[in-house]
Amino acid sequence: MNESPPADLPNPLPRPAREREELLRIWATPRGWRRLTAVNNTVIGIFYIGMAFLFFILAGLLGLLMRAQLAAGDSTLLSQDLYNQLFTVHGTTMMFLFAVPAMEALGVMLLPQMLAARDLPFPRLSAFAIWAYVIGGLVFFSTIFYDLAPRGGWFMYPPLTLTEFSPGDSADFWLLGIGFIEISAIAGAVEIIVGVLRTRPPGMSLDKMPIFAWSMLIFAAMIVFAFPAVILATMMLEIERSFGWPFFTAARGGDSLLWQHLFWFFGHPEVYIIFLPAAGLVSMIVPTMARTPLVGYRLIVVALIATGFFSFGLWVHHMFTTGIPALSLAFFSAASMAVAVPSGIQVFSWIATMAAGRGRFRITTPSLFVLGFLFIFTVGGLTGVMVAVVPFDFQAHDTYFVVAHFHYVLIGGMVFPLFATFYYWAPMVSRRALSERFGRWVFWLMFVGFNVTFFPMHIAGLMGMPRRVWTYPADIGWDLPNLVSTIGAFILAAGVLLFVIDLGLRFRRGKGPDNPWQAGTLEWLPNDVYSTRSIPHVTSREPLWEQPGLARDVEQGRYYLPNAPTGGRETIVTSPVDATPEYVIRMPGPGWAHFFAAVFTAACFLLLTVKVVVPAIACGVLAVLSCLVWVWQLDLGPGKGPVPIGAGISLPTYRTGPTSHSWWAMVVLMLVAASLYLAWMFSYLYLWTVSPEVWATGDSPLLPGVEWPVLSGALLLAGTGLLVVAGRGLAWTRPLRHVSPALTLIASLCLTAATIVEIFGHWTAGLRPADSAYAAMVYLGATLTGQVVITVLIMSLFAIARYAAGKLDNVRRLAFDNTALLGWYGAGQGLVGLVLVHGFPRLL
Amino acid sequence: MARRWWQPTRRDAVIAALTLCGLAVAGFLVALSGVYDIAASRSHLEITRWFLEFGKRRAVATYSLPVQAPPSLDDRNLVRLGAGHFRDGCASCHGAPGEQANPIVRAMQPAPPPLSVRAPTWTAEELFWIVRNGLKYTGMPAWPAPRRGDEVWAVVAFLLQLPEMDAARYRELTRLPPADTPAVAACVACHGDSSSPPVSRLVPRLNGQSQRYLELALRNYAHGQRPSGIMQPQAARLNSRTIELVARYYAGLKPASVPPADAEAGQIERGRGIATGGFEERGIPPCLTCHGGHALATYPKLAGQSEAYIAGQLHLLQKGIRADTPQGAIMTPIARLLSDRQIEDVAAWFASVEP
Amino acid sequence: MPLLIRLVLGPIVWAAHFAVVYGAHTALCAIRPPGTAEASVAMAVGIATLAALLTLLLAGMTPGTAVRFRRDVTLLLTVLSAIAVAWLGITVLIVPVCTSP
Amino acid sequence: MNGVQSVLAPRGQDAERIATLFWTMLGGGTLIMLAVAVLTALALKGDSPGRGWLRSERLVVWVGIVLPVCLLTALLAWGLFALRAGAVHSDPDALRVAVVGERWWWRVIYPGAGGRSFESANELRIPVGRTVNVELRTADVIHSFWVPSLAGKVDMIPGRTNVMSLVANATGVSRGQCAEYCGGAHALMSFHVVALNATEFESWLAHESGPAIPPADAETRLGQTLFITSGCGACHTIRGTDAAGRIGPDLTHVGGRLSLAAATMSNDAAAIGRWIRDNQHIKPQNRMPPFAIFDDRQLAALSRYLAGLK
Repeated sequence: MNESPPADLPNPLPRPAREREELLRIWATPRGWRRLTAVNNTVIGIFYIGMAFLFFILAGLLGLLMRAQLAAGDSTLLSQDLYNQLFTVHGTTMMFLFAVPAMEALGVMLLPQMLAARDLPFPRLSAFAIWAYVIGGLVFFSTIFYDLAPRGGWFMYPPLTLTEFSPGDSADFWLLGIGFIEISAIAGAVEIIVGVLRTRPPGMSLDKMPIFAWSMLIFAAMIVFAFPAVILATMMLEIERSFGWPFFTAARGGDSLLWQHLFWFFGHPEVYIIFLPAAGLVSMIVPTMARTPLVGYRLIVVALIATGFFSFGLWVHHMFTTGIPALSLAFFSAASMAVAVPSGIQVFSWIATMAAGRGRFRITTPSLFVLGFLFIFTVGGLTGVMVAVVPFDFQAHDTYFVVAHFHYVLIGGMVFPLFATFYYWAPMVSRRALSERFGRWVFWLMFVGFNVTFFPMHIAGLMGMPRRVWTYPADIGWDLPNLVSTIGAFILAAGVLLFVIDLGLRFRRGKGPDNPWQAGTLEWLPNDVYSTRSIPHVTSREPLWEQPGLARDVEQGRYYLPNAPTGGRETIVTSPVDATPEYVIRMPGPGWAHFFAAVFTAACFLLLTVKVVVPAIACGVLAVLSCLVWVWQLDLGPGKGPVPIGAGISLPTYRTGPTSHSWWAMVVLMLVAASLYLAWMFSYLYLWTVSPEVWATGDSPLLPGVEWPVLSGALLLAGTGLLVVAGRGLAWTRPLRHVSPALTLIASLCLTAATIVEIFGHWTAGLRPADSAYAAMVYLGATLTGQVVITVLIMSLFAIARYAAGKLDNVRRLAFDNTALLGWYGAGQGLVGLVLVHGFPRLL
Repeated sequence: MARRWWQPTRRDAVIAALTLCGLAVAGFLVALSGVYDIAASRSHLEITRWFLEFGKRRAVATYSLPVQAPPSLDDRNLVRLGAGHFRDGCASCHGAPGEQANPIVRAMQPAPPPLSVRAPTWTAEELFWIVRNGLKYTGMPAWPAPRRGDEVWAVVAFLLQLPEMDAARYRELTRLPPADTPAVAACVACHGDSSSPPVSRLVPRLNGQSQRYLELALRNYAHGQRPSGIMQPQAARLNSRTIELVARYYAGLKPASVPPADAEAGQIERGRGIATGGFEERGIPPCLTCHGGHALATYPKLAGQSEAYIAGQLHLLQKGIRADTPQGAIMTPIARLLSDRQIEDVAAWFASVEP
Repeated sequence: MPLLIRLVLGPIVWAAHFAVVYGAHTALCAIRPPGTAEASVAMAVGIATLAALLTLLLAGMTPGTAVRFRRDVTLLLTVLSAIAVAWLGITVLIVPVCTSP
Repeated sequence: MNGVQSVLAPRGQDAERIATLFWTMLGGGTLIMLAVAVLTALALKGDSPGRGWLRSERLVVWVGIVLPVCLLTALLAWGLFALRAGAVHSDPDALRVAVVGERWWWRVIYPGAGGRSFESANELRIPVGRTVNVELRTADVIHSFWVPSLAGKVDMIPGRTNVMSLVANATGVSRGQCAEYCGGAHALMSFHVVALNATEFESWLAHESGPAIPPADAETRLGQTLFITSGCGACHTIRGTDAAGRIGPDLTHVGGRLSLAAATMSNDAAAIGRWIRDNQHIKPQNRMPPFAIFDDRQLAALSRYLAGLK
């Protein structure tokens, strides 16, 4: 921590004239209609947060309506049907359209500033995710106004949500809304993982990363493993609703509990996905207010990682009352205990940091929200341990006790830190800070309102009040706690309203005061649209405290990359552990293609939901075309050669293979696909344990002969081999080199054919997907592999087009390398699937 | 950068706005002066006529876009039902093959067109839209029961046959059979009597229904609680004495079934299962508990009724169109439990049994 | 990449142990006839727990890096994972196998 | 706190054990909360004597790791022992009753004499002190059977049969409610559990398994006729009459129950009349069609007939 800054700074003064103007021109935000094409993290990040906050307000208003209805027993203010829609949309919006996007938005906005990167590595991907989310989210929310909103609760348990019990389109709108958040969450995760690991400033090794970057890294990694489970579950539900494949229908070998397993395998980590970034934010604010480095930095990193893992062992926590064996419940109870420990570590690290400050801990509005968070979250954590004790959960499950518990955890653990964040980081993006005087009012109204609202719910729950009831008998003793809750809800809402007013009065886009809190991390360096003028060399966790003169030197351009040597947008890519500079990536600027890709993707899903098929397909094709136009503009090639960034270091501007950021992104995407496939394998084996009687056995006529999997496997292996040869072939001399793209195409056709053979084998054996849960799982597995190989096919056609256009050769070969990588993954997944689908029944 | 011709200046915008205001004022002054002649005794100016016709065509084309025709518009049951309504509701204004329109009507402006000539200028969907919604400023009324699209399609099915229809065929389709008493003549025209079956399988056979049920049905039709563009005008003409008379007449006739339709044996068997035992898994009660012989007199008996009528009514019930009467309110949620196939099955079984 | 995986080896062992124990319990109770699964489940859980604890002990003794931050993080994660594995293991001593709550 | 549906007013073995667990956890949790509050206050206060100890990683290791691990180990063990104690009792003397969740009411199936079971609805009567093993099934979506003052809840899941054991410690009425959201009128799906002493229970069971009381006067005879001719029997059973429908609740002894419509309204002739005519407003989306076809005289006759089926 006490290493001295390099004696000679990388770049000398004076800087050439017009260097800053050049940066301003390159990074300028488009004006007018072209503002829609903007991709810079500060611009779209604020838009992203704004949209997430809008959904918070909207869903909060629905909450107020529900509280109004429940203020007294036997009330008929709202109808039963409307109330059922309200709580469904409230929960769905808060979880999917507010909480996760708000945290991704903070990541998109804050991470590049904290890492002093010019932008995240895939700016258009962020923008695409945001637009898809905005359009899909608004459409989903508006269904509440047309009586079209889903009524199945945010957890959407089948069979209630199957067509038989939920006819019409309303349940499909839920699936639509969640589809968008799946897309944007995965896109965000790719962005954040690669961003945190590869775009840190030189010298910022893992142990010098701001805690927020650690928490976002864990956050994104958790998304990679948690979201695929819910993606698979929603696919299954939509397929069963549309085509009758019986995944969840007990009469044909399905099981409604499969949905619960998959949903909560996502849903429980989801709570920590929301909480960890918030905890990261608190770990940034507390040291600043205490004017001292965080006590127990290592312990907090451990706590974040441990939470990330242990939270995946909790999902049955939500299924304690479903009658699964007691010992299984005990496993999950034990894991619930394990996840409590890391939270304790963090709480006491913050208390220790508060005590460690040189002076007294500064009580500002952000500090108040942090302290409020500490109190509320501790209560929520303690009730969390209570409900983790299985017998008590038998009573508390699905009552208002649980409603109280998770609002303590989520509002305490996420919304209060978020408001602390608003007050703390507002000066970074607004010309004026938010009002401290208003801020105190906002805090106290929210803190008091929150506790008045949610504390009585513990009591109502213990008095026997179940969740999700639109009314209750007036003579059963629940009136008083409910009335108090309703009053509290309006106090809480008054606090939020006051915040909105403050925001309207004082928030103005622009450069605020430099470092008003005297914080130590890089986001408080002087910055502009291009982020910092030059990219600092970091030697400590709080560089602004430990490296005197850093702000001035950075602003004068004395550190790395003070200019734009390639003439476009770029930033430095460093190694993932030690952060040594590796190359300069050239990033795309504003563009329409990703915007239209988002619009057409949204339109495609929307039209499918209302079953307007032909225009939907047209939009889907347009979306794919937009994506192709978008990626065509990437991969700028090594044309600009190595460029100097200062200190005599010259970095290449092009990389392919395992050091390239696009390779990393592809690997993350493959992890997502692998999680999805693992979730499918779990489902296959799970349904077999539930209904072995519908499964094919070795001598069953429904199991295709061995020749089918052998043929399919041979095709997969052939595809794999051909891709290897095609990769070598790019290095061959001219006439022979033309074979390479042809081989790529043949390889992807082999993979496609392998999937077709697999499906056709089962079809000729007489198996139909709607017959039984076994059949449905078999066809779903092939469909999942089909998705991958179709993508490989499209990518290989794209690579061929690049080759024909002269944009693909042995050096400039990203398009091919990524195709091959996904091709190998697809072949591997296909082989694993063949072993399971054809091998497992033969073992029975 | 030079300004192109398509980039207007502020001056251009002001001129455009003033022009628009001037036109509006001029139009108002013309109306205020009252010089435009709206007498029906004279026809429109040719340009006005052309413009109105053009506007009408476009409006009908646009609004009929979402309309989807049922597959079987050449079904003779549909055509016969449409023919009966055409005779009573349309022919007096539009004329018919071998019949002139009423001379008073011919003095209307615009005059109701002869449909043998004009109907083929519209598509089936457009005809449906016109018959259901009527046309403003022409005297063409809307269908009295706007939710009964099924009835409107019957009229459309007839209109589609009209161009090729000669006077003899028209007379055959709309022949009024002799009735036992004049009071029931209008009813017998469609519903038949002891000697003749209903003119169409879409029209229920009334012989042997209870007097209470028939009276209730006629009152419900007359008051629009049971919506029907065909039955409401007929029932509204009857006073309580004639209602009783008609009801007693049909109640006194010996029950008779319609000629059997061709249904596959399995279908009838499945229908029997539902009608006698219900379908407990989906909460469907057995039909015969209420529609057999031992139930309240206000419940209809269904044995021997045609399959087309029963299925049609069940579909209406599913859509909630009959939910305004207490009886319909009971049946509506039950009908909604039935799948399309179950409706076919049950209807086929009832059509196959002797009353 | 391998370095990052080494960092979280402890929790990975925990996850593997959890998957094995939960999977074995569910599968054995589902397919074995009642009365015969108990012993095999208890044995499977016991063996898996001992194996996991042993792995964690070995992992704890060889942190695989001299960098203090990484070593500390690896060690503490191993300790927390060992506690979690032990908690999971003791359940089979108390709660009956394969029966409903 | 002392409601008929309260976790904190236990009247059954399981509920008592869980209440003890809860109060202990509440006490411990309160202490921990206070400790956190005090430590935070000390940390915020400029120069308190304990601040030096607070400011190091030692605090985190001892108070944030070691202490919680010890407490949680104890709590986990206790929870597991409580879980074992609450498992289904394989008591040979146990009464076996089946409860089937329907949208939005409860079908209750008792074992009758000679292995012939018979049905009731929306009310469970059990003997005090004897183990009752309740078989839980569903006819449609997921429901959850929950009587807070007797025991925790267990879900009813399509394709599965869950079993739970109830032991009532005292006679009296407890209220239960569906705890898993089941769509539509989920909020109005409650029931009563009446614990009787052994002799009362046996005589009640004998009466309940018998046929309905025949109508005694002209009005109730009219009521019975209306019940049959207006089709009620298509969905409801009244044993001893032609009404043998199995779609809705068995009404053989409906007049003897504590409530109507799954504990949504009181049980008397006037309420029955309102339910028949207006049930879609009383309990929206329930699956009984509204029967507004009766005049006042008919409705009174039908209601009195049903109310008299004690």
